[in-house]
Amino acid sequence: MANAHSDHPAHLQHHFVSSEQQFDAAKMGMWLFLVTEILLFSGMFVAYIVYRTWHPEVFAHSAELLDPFMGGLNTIVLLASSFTVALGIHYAQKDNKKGLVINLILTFLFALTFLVVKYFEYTAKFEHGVFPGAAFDPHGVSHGVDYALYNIPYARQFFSIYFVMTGIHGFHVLVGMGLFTWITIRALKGEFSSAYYTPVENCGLYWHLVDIIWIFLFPLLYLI
Amino acid sequence: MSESASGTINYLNHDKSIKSWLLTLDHKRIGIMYLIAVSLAFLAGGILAILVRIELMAPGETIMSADAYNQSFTLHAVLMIFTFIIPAVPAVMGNFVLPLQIGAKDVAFPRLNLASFYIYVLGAVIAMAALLVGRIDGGWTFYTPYSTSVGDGILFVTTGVFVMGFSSILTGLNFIVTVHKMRAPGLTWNRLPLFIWSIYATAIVQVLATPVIGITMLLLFLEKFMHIGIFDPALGGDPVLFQHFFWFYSHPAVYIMILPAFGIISDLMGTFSRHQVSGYKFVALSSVAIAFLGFLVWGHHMFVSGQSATSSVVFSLITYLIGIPTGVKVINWVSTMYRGSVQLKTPMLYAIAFLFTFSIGGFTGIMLGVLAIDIHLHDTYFVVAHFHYVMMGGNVIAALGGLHYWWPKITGKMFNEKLGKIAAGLVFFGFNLTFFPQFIMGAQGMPRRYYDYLPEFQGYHLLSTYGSWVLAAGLFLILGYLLASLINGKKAGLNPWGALTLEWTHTTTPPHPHNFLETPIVTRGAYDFHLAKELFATGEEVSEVVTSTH
Amino acid sequence: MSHAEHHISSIKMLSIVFGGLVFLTVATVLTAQLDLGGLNVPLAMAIAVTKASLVVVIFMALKWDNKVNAVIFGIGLLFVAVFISFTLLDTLFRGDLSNTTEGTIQDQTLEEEALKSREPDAAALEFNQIPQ
Amino acid sequence: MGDKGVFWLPDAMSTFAGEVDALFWFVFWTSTVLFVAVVAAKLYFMFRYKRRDETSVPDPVHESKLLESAWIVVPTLLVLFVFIWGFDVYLRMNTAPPDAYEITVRGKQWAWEFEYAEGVTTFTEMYVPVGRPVKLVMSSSDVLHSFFVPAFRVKQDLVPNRYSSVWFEATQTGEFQIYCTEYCGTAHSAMLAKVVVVSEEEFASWITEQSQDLPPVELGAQLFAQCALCHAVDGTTKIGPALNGIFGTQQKLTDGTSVLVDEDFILESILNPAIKVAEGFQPIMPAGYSGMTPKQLDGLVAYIKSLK
Ligand code: HEA
Ligand code: HEA
Ligand code: HEC
Ligand code: CUA
Ligand SMILES: [Cu+2]
Repeated sequence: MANAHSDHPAHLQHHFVSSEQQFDAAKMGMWLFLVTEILLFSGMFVAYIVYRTWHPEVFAHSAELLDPFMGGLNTIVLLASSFTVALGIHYAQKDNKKGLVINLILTFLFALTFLVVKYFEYTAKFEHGVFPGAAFDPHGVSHGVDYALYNIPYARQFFSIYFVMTGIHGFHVLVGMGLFTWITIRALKGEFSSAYYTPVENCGLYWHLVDIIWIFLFPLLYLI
Repeated sequence: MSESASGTINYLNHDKSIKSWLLTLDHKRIGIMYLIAVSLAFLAGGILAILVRIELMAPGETIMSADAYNQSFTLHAVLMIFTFIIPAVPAVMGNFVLPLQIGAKDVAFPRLNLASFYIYVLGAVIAMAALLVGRIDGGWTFYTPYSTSVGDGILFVTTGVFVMGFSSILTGLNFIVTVHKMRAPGLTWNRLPLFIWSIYATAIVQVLATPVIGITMLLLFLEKFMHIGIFDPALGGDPVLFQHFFWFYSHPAVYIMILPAFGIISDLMGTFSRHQVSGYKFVALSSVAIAFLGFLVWGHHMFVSGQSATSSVVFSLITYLIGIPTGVKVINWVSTMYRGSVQLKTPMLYAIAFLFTFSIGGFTGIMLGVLAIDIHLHDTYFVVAHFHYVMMGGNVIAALGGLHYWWPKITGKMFNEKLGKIAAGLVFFGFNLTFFPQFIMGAQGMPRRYYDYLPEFQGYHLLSTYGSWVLAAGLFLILGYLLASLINGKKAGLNPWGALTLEWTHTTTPPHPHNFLETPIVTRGAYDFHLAKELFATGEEVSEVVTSTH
Repeated sequence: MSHAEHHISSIKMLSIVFGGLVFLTVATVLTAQLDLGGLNVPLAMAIAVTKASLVVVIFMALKWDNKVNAVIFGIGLLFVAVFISFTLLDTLFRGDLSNTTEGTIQDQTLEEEALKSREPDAAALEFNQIPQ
Repeated sequence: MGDKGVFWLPDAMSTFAGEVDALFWFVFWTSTVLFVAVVAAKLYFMFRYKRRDETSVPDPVHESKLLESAWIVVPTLLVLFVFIWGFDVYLRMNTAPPDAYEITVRGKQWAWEFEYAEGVTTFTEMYVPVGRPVKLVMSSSDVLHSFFVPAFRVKQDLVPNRYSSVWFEATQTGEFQIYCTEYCGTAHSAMLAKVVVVSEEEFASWITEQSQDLPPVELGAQLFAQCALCHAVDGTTKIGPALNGIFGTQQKLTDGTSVLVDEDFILESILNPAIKVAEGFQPIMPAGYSGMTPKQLDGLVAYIKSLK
């Protein structure tokens, strides 16, 4: 902010009275934002629950097509990234720049791993005509799975929901990677310290939420 | 910073470059940019409404084809709802007034505030592009499978609504944090102006409901272009589920429209009665109660859709309950005048008109909530009349009151009081003439969204069309004298209405770019006129502002 | 600036929580392979809720945060619950009065076909449970 | 008021219409009383407490807890009462008696199709016997529609891929308007029909008369009622081209070619209208008519052929 007063620290915007007020405001804003994210996803969860209660057998059957190993692996990858973010904040609070940067980079790499795994999952489905929407036409056999068995009424709904949910979630992961790139650069420039690390903390909150959404998507889509 | 002729620096004259406006982070200037954008939207929606009314003057084709008509009322509604009424009060008056009333220098996140303005503009432009690109009809409710089977215009409208949703969310989020974290010392929750309480309640609804319209639009989009089969019955989807999604947002959205109006009315009632708003706590908390209950009634739009009777019953019951907190407000507004000192300036006339029109809208809402009655009235002009009574007669009339009330503070100029009263009269009369006949024809069975109708309804339609002209005349008159006041209006004093909230008592007119020279310290409630008797002792305009500038 | 009151989570605690989360993930994958009848879904959900709570309370430090933020988060969850439960009030009870039928026409046709063929194949899979 | 339907509500012509009306009038008058009280108090205070002295600052009025709570309790009781009443009527409106006479109703853009168990199908008029419960089992072949008869106070959406129903028992003979009240496209406002309520005997003879075989041209003329919305037979252009005298002529198409109007072309136009689109028109003719029986199609073709 251009007209920051001289008696204020550089990060303090002029309309706030104190860093404390600014920090609290930013964090509260972030929590509110997380709530909007939850409600955004809630629409998908409603669709899932409604169709699941209507067609439980189809959903259970369709879920068999998803690989719990891949899903489980990705769950652990995301959990690890959550862990590194939390560590990063810990180091920021301790004024340990190196610890912060390393953990941010690790987080980024975990996010990347998640998307790579997701890519392999998606392409394995696409190869056999498991698409969201009109193109849905499972066919072929691989690894002893006969995809044609999944060409049943309401399987389309299951896979549409699967792709839309994981798609939106994947988009959030992508956004998170962008955020972490930005934060890492700022951290390298030494902009954060125990006196000011709000952006790190807020990106961390966002990232944990992305993790939480996945914690629910995983059992709902892959396991039950 | 340049010195103005009068020697005082204010937010309007301290930097006049275009860039300083377009890139401003000042909540007051952002409020003004919203005011201009929103007025344009209102004008566009209004012109379409007038065309709709002219078409309906006689059965058969009058001025346009059936397709043109169907697109006109759809676009009328989309413009009025998403580009006009949702942002109207919160984004215009909320932005301008909220930080001033709580004694803050700005909202908590000024940059976000500016971003949300441009997101709104972007969304509005995308939505309107639909006009050029393809067909959009079927009404603002986008019911599937019609919406997924006809026209590519839907692509733009859904994207536009989706984008504008973000703007609404960011504004709401910003306001909640501002109210929590930025209040001036001494301004406790019990002393907050009621306008703040209502904007706060509105913001909660914006934050909680709007994401759902986002996902709904996204799914609709995917349904139309990828056929994901969630809403389309031909693919095994469920069109009624779409209605749940849509109304989960759109019913709470009607409280996004009306709660800020309630806030304005409370402020007007207190100020122009120079009286403690009676039942302050009830009025404040009922806003929150309405915001909460508003989430539990969306199914009352779906009584004949084929949803289960179990849910209809629950939705119907909760629908009535909303009448209770609303009634608490109404009665407290009326009793604020009791033993007060009532001054009938133009803004107060709107508040009085509001009580009349909104109550009719509210009571007819209750009638629609009655299961057995709604079966007959659903999708008839009775519903059309109901929602115009609450939206036009509720929100717009209150917003006009608020606009007149804060106009001197915003512009530093007084409008012509006499023309103000005449226009208020025209609007009130024209409005009732337009929409009251619609109740009657609706109850007799005239369905809505009808391009053509049976001759027996023509008398009512004629009255309604004539009324819309009177209404339009009133609105254009307002536009005229408000613009004129910018050029030749009397200079406004610090506190022309004798109000006690901080924007009137602690800052200049128009306000300083940083709002307050010193952070105000609040020692009494927003309507504690009896604690400030000395301010009114001379009968002159009153203010506690530190008048010197630096 | 006094940031003294900002809670700093120890590395030890974060590691323990991470370990717990990984353990729960493995547990949910393994239990899902067993057939517990009606218990599979509640168990999977219970594990997911536990995991999410750990993340919220410890990783996101809601435990030490301003109470308002916890309230905000709680309200968010509450309205998700409202959305789900009120929608289910419709979808679970569709056709409870004679003004609509419970199932879709497609379902009815499928059901008839399944009954006719008496030999439930994959296409009629979900109607296996239909009596006779 | 209420009973004769001169104002507000149309005449009540079904068994439960009177109950709906009673409820309507109760809510209406209670609301009116409350509304008038609010407005009267407002106007009175407005003038009685008008500001006369610029310096006056009135003291707050001591709030009466009793009044405040009365204003909460009384409306609550009122709305609960109305709720229970409304619920009760609603339940009965939606529970068809088991012995009701069933008619299958199909909505499509933009016509109604009423199919009787006796194998009779009508389009613009639905005949029902007076004094006997009638249940309509409804579905839609394209988008949402809604079946509305104001005189009977019934309304129900028609949903594709799902059956919904309404029932009523007409109390008097006569003709009553049917509207479509769910937006369904261009001609939504023209999707009208009539209920014709006749005595039991008339109904019985009407049904037997209808179930006899008609000559194709007459059958076609009857079916054509649903096409008449878009096609005139007197040479005027409506939404679609006029269909008289077209047989044997050359029809220009939008793709620049032209085609001889013969039986095949007419049949194709009905079954698959989007393939060959007449010049100067939008391809908006619904494809929903392909469900007709061969006999009905022959009838239509014969009828169009016969138009001069
Ligand atoms: C905020 C919401 C809003 C507002 C204000 C209005 C305002 C008006 N509406 Fe609208 N209307 C809707 C929301 C609104 N409407 C919705 C949601 C529908 C349902 C559509 C559907 O079925 O999907 C609808 C449908 C609807 C119909 C039914 C169409 C049908 O079912 O076939 C009709 C018919 O009479 C109508 C008429 C009018 C008229 C005459 C006005 C008049 O009040 C308009 C008067 C306004 C002007 C003439 C413009 C003047 C403006 C200026 C001069 C700008 C200056 C600015 C300042 C003064 C600040 N509206
Ligand atoms: C600003 C917008 C707004 C507001 C505030 C309201 C307020 C209310 N609305 Fe309205 N409504 C709309 C906008 C709004 N509505 C729109 C846009 C539609 C149509 C959408 C579409 O289909 O296109 C609609 C449609 C609509 C329907 C569906 C009709 C149908 O399609 O069949 C129903 C049914 O229950 C309803 C009910 C109510 C109720 C009970 C209230 C209550 O909040 C009203 C409460 C107020 C009072 C009751 C008056 C004051 C109270 C007293 C003086 C105390 C005494 C009162 C009692 C004892 C009852 N509304
Ligand atoms: C919604 C309006 C609509 C309805 C209802 C409708 N049509 Fe059409 N019809 C059209 C339009 C528009 C065209 C011209 C475009 C085209 O050829 O597809 C058309 C073309 C035709 C043609 C070709 C005429 C020519 O000269 O090319 C025939 C034959 C026809 N319709 C028969 C029928 C019959 C029979 C019915 C009723 C069962 C019917 N239509 C119902 C709109 C309609
Ligand atoms: Cu059919 Cu409207
Ligand atoms: Cu509503």
